[in-house]
This record gives sequence, structure tokens and C-alpha cells, in this order.
Amino acid sequence: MLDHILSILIFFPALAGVMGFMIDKGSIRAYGVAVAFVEFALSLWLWFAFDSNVSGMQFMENIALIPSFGINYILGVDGISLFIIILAAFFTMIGIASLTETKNEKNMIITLLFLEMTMIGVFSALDAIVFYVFWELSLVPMLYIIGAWGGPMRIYASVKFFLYTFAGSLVMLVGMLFMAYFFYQATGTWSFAILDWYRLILPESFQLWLFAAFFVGFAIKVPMFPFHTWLPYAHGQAPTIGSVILAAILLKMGTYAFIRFSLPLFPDASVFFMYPIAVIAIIMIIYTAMVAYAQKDVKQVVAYSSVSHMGVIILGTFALNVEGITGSVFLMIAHGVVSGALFLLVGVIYDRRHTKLMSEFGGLAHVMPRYATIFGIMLMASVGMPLTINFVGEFLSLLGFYEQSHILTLLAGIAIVVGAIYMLTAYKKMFFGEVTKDENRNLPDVNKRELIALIPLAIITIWLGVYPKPVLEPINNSVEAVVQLMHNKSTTEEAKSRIPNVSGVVISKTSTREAH
Amino acid sequence: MEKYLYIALFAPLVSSMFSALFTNTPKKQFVGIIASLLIFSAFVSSSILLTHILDGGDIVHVEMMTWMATGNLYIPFGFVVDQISVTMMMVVTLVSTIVHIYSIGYMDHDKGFNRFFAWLSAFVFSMMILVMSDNFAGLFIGWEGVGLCSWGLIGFWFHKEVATWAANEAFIMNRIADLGMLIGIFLVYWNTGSLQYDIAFPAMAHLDSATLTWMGIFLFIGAMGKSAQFPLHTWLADAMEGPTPVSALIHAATMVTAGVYLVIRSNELYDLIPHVGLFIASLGAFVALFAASMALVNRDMKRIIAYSTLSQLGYMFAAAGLGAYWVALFHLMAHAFFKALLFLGAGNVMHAMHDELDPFKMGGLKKVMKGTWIMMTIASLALAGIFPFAGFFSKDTILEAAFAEHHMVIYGVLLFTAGLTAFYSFRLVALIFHGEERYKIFGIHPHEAYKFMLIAMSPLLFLAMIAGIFQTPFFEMVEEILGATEYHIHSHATLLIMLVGTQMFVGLAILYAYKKYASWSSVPDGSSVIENSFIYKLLYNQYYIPYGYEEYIVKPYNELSAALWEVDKKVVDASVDGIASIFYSAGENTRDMQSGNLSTMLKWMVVGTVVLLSLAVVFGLAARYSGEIMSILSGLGV
Amino acid sequence: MEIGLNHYLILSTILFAIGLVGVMRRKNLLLLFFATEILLNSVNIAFAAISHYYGDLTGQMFAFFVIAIAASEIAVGLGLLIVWYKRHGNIDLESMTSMRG
Amino acid sequence: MLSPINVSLESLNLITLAPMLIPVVGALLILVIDIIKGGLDKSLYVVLSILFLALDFSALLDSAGIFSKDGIMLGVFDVMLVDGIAILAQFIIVATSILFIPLALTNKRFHEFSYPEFFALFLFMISGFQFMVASDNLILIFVGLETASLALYTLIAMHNRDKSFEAAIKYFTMGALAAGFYSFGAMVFYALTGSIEINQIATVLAANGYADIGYVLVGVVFMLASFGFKLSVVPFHTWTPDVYEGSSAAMAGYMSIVPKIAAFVVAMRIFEFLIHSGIAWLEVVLWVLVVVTMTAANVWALVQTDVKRMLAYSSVSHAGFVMAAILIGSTQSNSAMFLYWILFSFTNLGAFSMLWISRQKELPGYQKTDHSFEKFSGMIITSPMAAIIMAIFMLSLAGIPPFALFWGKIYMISSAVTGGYTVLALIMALNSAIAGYYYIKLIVYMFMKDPIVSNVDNNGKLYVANATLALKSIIGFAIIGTIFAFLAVDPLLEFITAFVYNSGY
Repeated sequence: MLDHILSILIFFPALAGVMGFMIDKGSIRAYGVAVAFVEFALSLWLWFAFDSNVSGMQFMENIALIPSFGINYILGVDGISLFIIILAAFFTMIGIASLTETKNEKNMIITLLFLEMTMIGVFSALDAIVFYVFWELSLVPMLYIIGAWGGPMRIYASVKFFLYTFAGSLVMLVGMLFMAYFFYQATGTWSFAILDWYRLILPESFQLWLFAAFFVGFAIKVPMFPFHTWLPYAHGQAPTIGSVILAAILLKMGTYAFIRFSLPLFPDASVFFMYPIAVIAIIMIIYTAMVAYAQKDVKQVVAYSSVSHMGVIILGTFALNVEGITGSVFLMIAHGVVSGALFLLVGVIYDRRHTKLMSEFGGLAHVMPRYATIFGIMLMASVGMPLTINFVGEFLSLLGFYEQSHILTLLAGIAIVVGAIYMLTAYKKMFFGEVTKDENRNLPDVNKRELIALIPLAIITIWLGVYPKPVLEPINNSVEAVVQLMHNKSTTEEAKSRIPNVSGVVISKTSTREAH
Repeated sequence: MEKYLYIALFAPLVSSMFSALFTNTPKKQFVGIIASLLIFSAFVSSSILLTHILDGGDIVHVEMMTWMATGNLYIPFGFVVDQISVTMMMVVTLVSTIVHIYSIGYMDHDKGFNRFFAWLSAFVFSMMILVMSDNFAGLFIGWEGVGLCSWGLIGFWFHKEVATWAANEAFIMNRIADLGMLIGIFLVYWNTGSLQYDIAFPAMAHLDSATLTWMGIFLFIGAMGKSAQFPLHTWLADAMEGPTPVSALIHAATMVTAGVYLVIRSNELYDLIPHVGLFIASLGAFVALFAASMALVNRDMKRIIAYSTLSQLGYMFAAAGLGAYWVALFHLMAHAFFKALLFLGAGNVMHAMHDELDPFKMGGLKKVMKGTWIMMTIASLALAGIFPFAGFFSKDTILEAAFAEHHMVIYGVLLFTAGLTAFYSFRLVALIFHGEERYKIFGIHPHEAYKFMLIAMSPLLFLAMIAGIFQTPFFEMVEEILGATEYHIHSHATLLIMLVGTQMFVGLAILYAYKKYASWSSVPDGSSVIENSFIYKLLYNQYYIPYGYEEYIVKPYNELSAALWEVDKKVVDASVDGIASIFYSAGENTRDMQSGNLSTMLKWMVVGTVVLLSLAVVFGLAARYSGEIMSILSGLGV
Repeated sequence: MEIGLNHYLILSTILFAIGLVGVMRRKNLLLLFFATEILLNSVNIAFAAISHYYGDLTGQMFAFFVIAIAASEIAVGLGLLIVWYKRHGNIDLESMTSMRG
Repeated sequence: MLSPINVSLESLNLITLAPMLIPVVGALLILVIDIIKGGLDKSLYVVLSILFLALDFSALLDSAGIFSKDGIMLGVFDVMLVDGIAILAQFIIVATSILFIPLALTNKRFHEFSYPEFFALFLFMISGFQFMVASDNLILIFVGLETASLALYTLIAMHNRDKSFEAAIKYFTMGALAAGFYSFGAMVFYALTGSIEINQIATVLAANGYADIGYVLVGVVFMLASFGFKLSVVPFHTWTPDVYEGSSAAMAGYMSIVPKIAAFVVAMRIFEFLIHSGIAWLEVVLWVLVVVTMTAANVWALVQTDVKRMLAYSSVSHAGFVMAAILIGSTQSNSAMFLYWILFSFTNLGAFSMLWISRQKELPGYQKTDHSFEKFSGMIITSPMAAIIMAIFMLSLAGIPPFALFWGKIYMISSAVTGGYTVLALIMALNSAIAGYYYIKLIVYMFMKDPIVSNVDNNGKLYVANATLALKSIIGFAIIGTIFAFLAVDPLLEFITAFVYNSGY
């Protein structure tokens, strides 16, 4: 079973989703939770069986799909993707368990199960086309979730989300086709296998163009400034579960793809574009943090804060050294946990008051102390308090990038200031002061169903903040391999000097081939 | 010894978590008691460790577990008990034990009683991490942790707008400094390859001075925030909105001294960059004077003490900057005792006066609050540096150090500030405890605090009086790690003159304060000449710095944020929507091409053909006459 | 003056152009069909001439096929025309604009 | 005068004619049956048509077997040319026809299916298309084209509504003009080369080195206009939306696939040798036409209010996309064209069938046209299965993986990449994003809007009102084909590539 665990992980929820049509409406939630729990257990088993000392791909599967065009169904996980997969399974589980939408619950749960398939598919695909399939397919359930259960502008928001990301990924697709073509030119066979592509050394000019093509797709997904404007709408209109999964998992696809594709395939271009991207990342960090500060809707605050944090992830990724990339991968997980939790928390109050405007609240700490406490923990994690999960990632990301540029890191570090400003202000507006609105006086505190979702997240937030090693170590091993690959593949002097040589042993050139 | 280390470190955590269990339940007396006991056990462990170190025992160094390890970076949870940290541990645990016990009484009627202890103990835990960590990352954990707890405790009464505002202000200002600290840490890592003190500091000796200077500056920026040095000082006065025990523990004795601790801990670094040290010393001296000047006119009891704290922190930085690390540390310790005492006394007064803070509305309280009066007077004497109280030994040594290092400006400023300190301290004492009982106008019936609170304070009183005798053993203890030198003024005569002169100067200031305020009888209403003088207004408004921050930083930030949001909607997003709507409106505008009329449709076909045809003809002609065209073009010089 | 191939071709082209103009200008369905007939028949002239010029029969064959097709086209076309006339009482192109946009 | 002709039957190679003759025989049989006994049920004719088309298909299999063994076949005075692309195109034509003909078995009664002539014409039309693709003789192509077209006009008109007559007349008139263009173009080539065999023309033109390039281009322009009409290339596309709207959904779906593949094959034969000869003019013009057709049609589709009309514009856009294959002119691109079209026919079959089963006889007040978007509001509530199926077809058309069209799309774009048309590849890709909007629009209506009250009341019967087992099976077939296309792509690709390559394209 372990040989095919990734396929099982991908298709089990999809199959269960199809079967879900047969389940009675009243029992569908129990069904959803059960399926998601099994899936989560399987993902934990994957972790258990995962050998964290191996830096390469594990649990590889390879089935020919369209061999004449080089498309194969190749799966595999390494330390970089492993934890995002687990996170996806985890969030689907608690998302279904804490679901508060009652309208068309059955459709929602089936959609979520399909979404889970696509998410896990993206992170375990090792063939560019398979990756692309899941990448695009993930838009569809999300489109439905936002569009059917969202707020008043839900259709605008969902269509915008869909088309924007779709447009970006099409450019990426052209890039992939070019990449496959270059591989074909170099070797005479078509291949979309990422591991094959890793062996291809492209001239710098090609790298720059391909990097740009991939960048468009990834940047919109992340989303990077100035492509981020779909995100506030999507989050603002999406139902709680939609926002949670969007923030926790879907955004990570972009940053993950940077590490999976852009860096190892185009090391020279990565170095070339490092500064421009770092500048964009810094704009993301500061600009969106300031915009977040100006928001009146608490969900928008969290939404913009996501963009801000994604900036740090991007920065860490383009540190191009082990510390930075490890940090950014860890921060992906951290941000997933924390922003997911924050969106759940916003959902809690939205369910009670049906508004997300901060001016409608105030003094909630009096009436909902438990809620305030959990919100506070997540708030502190969000602002990067040490011993919470976010800090580890942010610290390592910034630390990593510091090697590349001092000034830019200093600017990026403003994140910890501006982040605190908008988060604390929002918290103050919502929780502090006297209770001013009568509707708020008798709000019930978080109930059991909500705690089921929130308590585990709080525990993870602290646990991985204090003891990140079980996660950090596998990530580190895989990242080292990636950095080493980049170092070996880089052709320009600058890239050689920017990308550290991890092991100090240069892999012989025989395993790499030169493209024309 | 490791056992004691762990007890000292984790007893506060246990206490915090235990208290946190009851945060949402009504007040439970036992929470306070158990918390106090646990903190006390930490104190006992610290004492054991202190004796161990004093006995010349080995430095206790443990590595609990790995925290972060990636690439070349390796950060463990490592703790070290050496001469510096054990001093800090003693200060922290002692003051916090007292504050915990005191708080049982002080927070008696507060419904957030349990929550208070959770936060307070959490603070102690963070502070212990801060001082005990054996690396910069651990230090940073504590550093941020105390910031967090400070946030929670300043804003403890979260229904008060000012309190939560002050909490956020403190947090954010500290964050600005923390950024500097973080950059400093990155510098350390990328230049020395480690964040462990025992690896990083020795490695620094081989670095070039520019790098070290940056390192020193950035780390000091971190220290500036935590220790509320100019220009990041405004939060400290505002932080007085928190409960008074918090002010005593966090904003007087421990957290604000973390910056000093950092500089002392990094003495090996700052020894290599004396120019930065001089800057630190100068800034310290400036802040000492600057803060003292603001304390002169303030009418808020706690703020006066807060400014005094600020001023004393300036002294500590002055000492540390001049390389007199052990003096700074000693003053830190002594200051913790008497300043905590002063704050707790102020807390008693506040309780008695139903949270009234204006000393002009008090007066004559010594009759009803004898114990508090004595304690605050002695604490003020210690603060003023009167022999034989603690402040004399610590503060005068700083003056001596400045003198001996030939930094006469710094010396002069510090000396003058000593006079100011004495003046405003006793202005406060005089206004509160002497003169007419002005509080009667406001119908307040003051009473003395619980006895156990006074008893709890007594160790501080004791230490404020006698801490001076520890100077020599302390020096001997820290000597080996701080590489300290004793500051010998050239001759005993000079020394004597200096000492006596200082004492007399300070004494005169005290007398002047008493004379002016001991028989004060009215509540100023802002109409007197002095209150309308420029200097008074300048000082009373804290040099208009908070105003300036509000006007030139906060408001522009708000406006810029709002403007950026507009930009986000109306430029960035609108351009995306614009591209989409270009296509859509192109469709709308050209759909009439499909008029549904067969004639039009046929015309489109014919027109299309004709256009293509003419293109073909042009191309055909061009191809046929290409030779001629070429020659014409070349004739034209193209 | 001798009539050469070019003359035929020019005639054919002129007729074709007339047909095109007719196609564009006529608002009556029947006249429109006439115009299309002119188009096809103009081509026939050219085919016949070219066929003669090359001395092979292919062009003439083509012309015959064109005639045949033109005839069947008109059969279908007139059928449609009659149905339309029955339902609407006119054969104006203006009346056929129910679908647009 | 003429020398007597000796023709051996073997050299006629009549086997090449067999696939075309089978439907003709079938059509005649149907007519004969009707003469003998009228008033028979449509199911008889449907099944008969299917049987004959199945025979046709097996004859094609035979040809395919011979082709893969012996290569290109010529027959009937070398008028017939049975090469790989002809066989492939016929496969598509016949198979699609087999799948479309059962759509006549509707639940509701429709006028046209009660006439056996409908089925006879249908079979004649198929025969016409088969002739069209299996020849490089311009006369035969013309004859095939017109046979098929005239039958098609009639089939459209038989739907017997005002709109369908209007559609038929528009289509017919423009078709007549296009026929004029075609014959004029053929005449120009004949005048230039003295031949009407495409490969002869190519040889002669190449031999004199395209000396009369201007005249060649005149011929090319008329051919472009003529096939532009058939392929609905902007600005010759104007008939498409109206005709689609006027005809029944089943017929519209059919039209979106079969006539176009026939036209594509002929366009390949005519234009690709010119492209390969390096005529820059044609390259530029085709590039512009491809881009304009794709983009403009997409833009117009954005603003449509009727699903069928939207799908009409969408098929224009798809045709533009596939036209790129002719421009690129490599084996990969031509294979991509066939692959794309096979996958496209599955999806479009499904999409139009879904419209067809929801066809009402009477339009309620909120509905201006047969398939206005409003009709599909909230379909997920009232008729979830149908909504999901329809959504999958839409996603496939939008090029969302892993549904059928995605694979065609990447192969086509990849051929553009390989052929060095980078900008074109990007435009092709980004057009999918524009197209995404209107496909998603239907999904938005189906999944995100509230249902119309009357639909809730009758439990979503509206959307399957016209459904019978036959129609449902066709849709089931289409949906399976659409979802599991990725399993079929590889064998298809190998098969197609071999056939295309061996035909010299």
C-alpha cells in the first residue's frame, strides 16, 4: 500500500466525493469528517513512513500517461512537499468538522473533498503537466465555494479569482511547453518530468524568459504585488471554509512552485531576478501591511496580512541559501496554520453577528474571553512572536536573505513592525474597550465545534514554535539538495557565488546535459 | 546544579500555565498564593545558583534541546548561569516574588485576578529566558516574550482606552527596536557563523571594525527600545496605565533593564568598538538629564517615577558605554530594589487615594500611611544616592567611572542629573506625605495597605538600604567575566572631595524640594506664572515629542495607509479590471458588426476578400518590381 | 483586333465584380440569387477560355460541374425562398433580422 | 479526335469509393423504404442510418489498414486520393455522425425527424463530406462541398421554425457567394498552372519558382475567403451565430464539428504547400486571421445572452485556434489539429446534447431565446447531475485540465512553440483565459444563482425534458470521453501522428 500511498492520498477523497452523492443529506457531515479523518490519518502515515534522512523524492510512482508526448503520471514527496500535504489533509478535516454553512451542505462537503484531491495532487506531482492539471483543477472547487456560499459580491470575487489565476497559469503552461521543447531538443525525447528537467542546463538567456513565464503563473497565485488584488475580494466574499483553505493551502501552491520549478530549473535567472523579486516582496510586505491597517473589515485585515506574509515567504525563497529556503518552506506551513486559524476565528464572530466590520465590535474580550484568548494567540503568532510557529519561518527567511542583501532585509524586516501595527490595532478595535453595541452583550463564547478546529491549531502553533525540529529537519535535507543542485547547475559567475555550495562536492558534469 | 537552573527557569512557566487555567473563572485566592510560591521557588533556586557561583563554582551551562537547525545555523535552547545572568536572575526572581505577593493584595478586588497572575508569571518566565539564554536567539525569545507580557499587562485593564493604546504603543515601539536587534543578530550570524555567545564573541575579535560597528549599533537599537532610550522612550511613561505592580516589576526593575543587560552581555563586542560605546554613554547621559527634566514638573506620580527610571537607565547606559559594565550591572541591581520599592509604595498610595495620581491632590498622607511613607522616603533617598543607601554605591561609582575615564561632559551631566533626581524625588515625597491634607477636598478617605503587602515590600526596603555592602563581593564575582577594572581616582583626596561634593549637592536639592513642597497647600490650576512659562510647558508636554510622534508619524501613517488602500482599489485593482473590461466592452461595442442583416453579412465577406486581395496585389507588385523598388530606395538613401 | 485569352479573363473578372456588387447591393432575395448566378457563370466563361487556351478538357469539365451545382443550388435556394414567402409574404432581406448581436 | 480510353478496373481502385458510396446507398434505401411504406417511426431510420454509418466506418477501417500497409491510395482516374488525413477526417466525420444521429430520438416530437428525407439528406451530406476530404481534385472537392452544403442547408431549414428558415437562407446565400469565390480561386490556379489537381498545382508552381506570385496570391485570397467561410474565420464568420441559433441544438453541434474538419483537411491540402514554399504573405495573413478569429470571436462570445449563440462564437474561436495548425504546418501541428478536433467533438457533442435535452417547445416569460443563460439559473439545486455534466463540458471547452480539450490545447500550443511561433503560442494560451469568462458564466448561472421558482416546483424536469435513453447514453458517452480523455490521448496521438506523417504533412 505504501508504494501507492500518494495515489491513494490523491484519489481517495475524490472517490469518496463521488460516492458522497449517494449519502443522505443529514449524514453527509459525518461522512465528510470520516473521510477527511481517514485521509488525514493516511497523510500522517505518510509522514511516519517518510525517511527524513533522504533528501530526494520518496514514494515515487510512475505510470505512463502520454508517453509519446513525454507526459507521465509521476508522483513523489520530499521534505518540501510532505508537510504541505499533511496540512492540506488536516485543514480539510477540521474545515469539514467545524463547518457552519448549512445551505447545501452536501454540495459543500463533496466540493471540499474534490478540492482536497487537487491540493494533494499539486504538491505530490512530479510531472509538470500532472502538476498543471491539479493546479488548474483546484480553481474549480474554489470557484464554486466562493461563488455559491460567499457574500454579496461573491460572483464577482469568484470569477475574478478564477480568471486571474487561470490567465497567469496559462502563461506558465506556455513556459512548460517551451521547457519540454528544450528538453526535446537536448535529448531527442519529450519529457515533462520535473526530475528530468532538473538535469537540463539552459543558457542564461533562455532561463530568463522561461523564468518570467513561470513567474507570471506563480506570482498571481501567491499572490505577489501587483497581482494581488483578487485576494482581498476572494477572501472578503468567501465563506469561512473557503478563506481558510485558500489562505492555508492554495496560496502555498505559488510559493511551493517557485521552489519546485523556478529555483532548480533556472538558477541563473533566479539570481538575476533576485533583487527585483526581493523588491516586489518588500513592497508586498510593507504596502499590503499598510493597506491592511486601513481596512474596516477584519477579514480584509487578515486577507491583506496574508499577502504581507507571503512577501516574507518569497523573500526567503529568493535568499537562495539553505537557511532562507528552509525558512520559507517552514513559513508556508506556519502561515497556513496561522492564517487558517485566523480566518476560522473571523468566521466564529461572523456566524454570530453576520458582520465583519470592526466598528461593530469592541469589548469582545469581556463577553467572549476564550475567543479573545485564542485570537490573541493567533494574533501573536501572526506578528511573529518567538516560540510560535511563524517566528521560526520568518526568522529563517529573513536570516537567509540577509546574506544576499543587508539593506533589503532591513526593509523587509519592517514587516515585524507594520505587522504588529495592523494586527494589534485590529485586535484592540475588536476586543478591547467597553462593549458598546447591545447585540454584542450576550454573544456566546466559542462552542465545542469551533474548539475542535481551533484547539489543535493553537497547539500546533505553539508546538512547532517551540520544537520545529521534526518538520524543519526533513525540509532542511531536501532544501540542501535543491540548493546543491542549483549551485551545480548555475553557469554564471554571479550565480555560483550567490548560491552556496552545500556539500562542497561538485557532482560530475556527466549527469547533466547541455542544451543548445 | 542543572536541577536548580531548570527550577528557576520553569517554575514561572508552571505558575503561568497554572494561573492561565483559571483565567475565565472568578477570582481565586489560591491562584495568587500558588503563583507566588512557585516564583519564590525560582528565587530560591536562583539563590542556590548564586551561592554556587559565589563559591567559585563552575558556570552552569545546559543545552536542553535543539530549537532550529538548518543549513549552517544551529540554535539550541541553551541556558547558562554565569556571573552576569545569575545577578539578573536574582534581581528578577526576587523582585518578582515580592511583586507577586504584593499583587495578591493589590489586585484583591480585581475580577481579572487570575489572569493577572498568568501574565505576570509569564513575564517572569520570559525574563528568565532572556537573561539565562546562552545565545542571541534565545535572548530574542525572551526579548519578545517580555514585550508580549508587557503588552498584556499594560493593557490589563483592557476596557480602558488609554491602557490598550499604551499597550499597543509599547509593543510597536519595541518592535521597531526589535527590528534593529534582529538585524544585529543576522549580522552576528553571517559574520561569526553562530549565535552562541561562547562562539560568536570570541570570533568577533577577528572581524573588521566596520562590521563590528554595525553589529554594535543594531544590537544597541534593540536595547534602546527595550530600555526606552531616546527617541523610543515615550512608551514607558504611557505604560504607567498598567497596574502598579506591573510598573514595579516590568517598567522599573526588570524588563526595561534588558537593554542594559544586552550591552553588558555583549561587552566583548563593545570593548572592540569604543566609539560606539562612547555614543551609548553619551546617549545615556543625555537621556538621564532629559528624563529627569521631564520628571521635574510632571503631575502624575507614576509618570514621575517612570521618568526617574528612564533617567536611571541613562546612567546605566552611560556606565556600560564607558566600559564600566560591572558598574552598570550593579546599578541595575540596586536600582531594581529601590525603584521597585518606590513603585510599590506608589501603588499603596494609589490604593489609598482611589487611583488618584496627582500628588498635588494628596498631601499629609504620612499620618495615615506611615509604613509607606518610610519606605518611599528611604527608596527616594536611595534613588538620590544618599549615603549609605544603595544608590550611593552604585550611582557614585558611575560618576567616578565617568570622571576616571575623563569624560567630563558626561560626568557633569550625570552629576547635575543627580541633583535633579534628588529634587524631583523629594518633590514627590513632600507633596504626597507632607503638607496639608489636600485630598480631603476630594472626599477621599485613605487607608494603609494590607500588612502583608508591606511585609512583602520589606525585603526591598532592606536591600535598598544595605545593597551597598554587596559592592565588593559583587565586583569580585563579575570581575572575571566582565574583565572589569576598579575605577581609581588619582588620589583619595579627589575622591573624597567628589563624594562629599556630590552628597552635598544632592542634599541641597533634597532640602530645596522639601522647602518648596513640604508645605504645599493648594492644587495648581494652571494659572500660576511658572505653569505658563515656556520651559514648564515644554517639560510638561515632554518636549512635545509625543505630540510630534502623533502629528508627524502616526497621522501620516494613517493617512498614507488610507491613501494606499485607495491606490490598491483605484489603481492596482482598477487596472486589472480595466484589462478585463477592455475585452468586455470591445465585445459590447463591436457586436453590432453582427447586425443580423444578410446584406451586411455578405458585405463583410466581400470586404474581407477585397482587403486580402488588395494586400495580395500590393505584395505581388512589390515582388514583381522588387528590383526597381530597391534601386529607388537606395537612390533615396534608405 | 483579335480576341485573346486575356479578354475572356477580363470579361470574366468584370462579370464577377458585377456579381459581387450585386451580392452586396441587392435587398431582394431573388435578385440576390441572380447575382450569385452571375458570379458562378463569370467563372464558367473563364474556365472555358482557359480550357481552350491549354487545350485540355479539365476546365470545361469544371464549368459543367459548376453549372450543375449552380442549378442544384438554385433549386434549394428557391425552395427556401418560397417557404419564406409563404410565411412572411415578402422576400426582403430586411425582414430576416430576428437574430443579431 | 479523342483516343479510345482503356480503363482497367484495377486501376480504378474502386475500393477508394466504397466509404462514400455506403451512405449514398443507405440514403437511397431509406427513400425506397419510405416509398414502399410511409409513416414509419423515426427510430427505424435512426437505426438504419447508424447501421450504414457503421458499415461506412468499417470500410474506413479497411482503408486505414491498407493505408498503413501500402501508403497513399489513388483511385478513379486518380481523382480519389485516400491518404492518412483523408482517412482520419473521415473517421471523425463518420464517428461523429454516428454519435449525433441518435439525438433525433427525442422525447418531444420535432417536425424534421418525422421525414425520412431528413435521414437520407443526412447520409448524402456525410457522403459529400467524405468526397471532399478524399480528393485533391478541385472539382471533386467542389462537388463534395456543395453536396454536403446543400444537404446541410436543407437539414437546417427542416427544423421548421422562422428562425431556422432565416438561418438556412443566410447560410445558403453566403454559401453561394463562397462557392463563387471557390470557383474563381480554382479558376485562377487553373489559369496559372493548367491543372486542378492540388499536387500538380504545387509541382508546377514550384517548378517556375512562383514567378507569378501576385496571381497565385489572388487565387489564394479567393480560396481563403471560401474556406474562411466554411471554417468561420473572421470576417467570414458572420453566418455562424445566426445559423447556430436558428438550427436545433443537435444540428448546431453537428455543424460545429463535421463541416469544419472537412474544410480543415481541404485547407491543409491547399495552403500548406504554399506555406512550405515560404510565401511570407500567406504566413502573415494567416497569422493575423488566426489571431483575429480567436480573439474577436472570444470577445463577442463574452457578451452573448444565449448559451447556444455563445457556443457558436466559441466554436468560431476554436476554429481559429485550430487554424494555427495550418499556419504552423508541421507534422506535430497537423496531428494536433486532428487530436484537438476529436477531443473537441466529444466535448461539443456533450455540450450541445445537453442543450438539446433541455429544449422547450414553449418559452416561458423570463426566457427570450431557447437557451438563455437565465434558464440555467440554480440548476445545481434542481438538477444537480445535469448541472455537473454541463459544467464539465464547459470546463473542457475552457481548457481546464484534465478534461478532453486541454490535451488538444497543449499539444497544439506545443506545436506552436516547436514551430517557433512564440507570440502566437502566448496569444493562443491567453485566449483561453478570455474564453474562460463566458464558459464560467454558464457555470456561474448554474451553480451560483438561485433557481427560478417554476423549475424548483417541477423538480428540474425542464433540463431533461427532452431526454430519452438514447440521448442520455450519448451524453454519458460524451462525458466519459471528456473526463477520461487522458487515457485515450496517447493511442490517438500515435495513430494520428503515423497517419499524418505518412501522408506527407
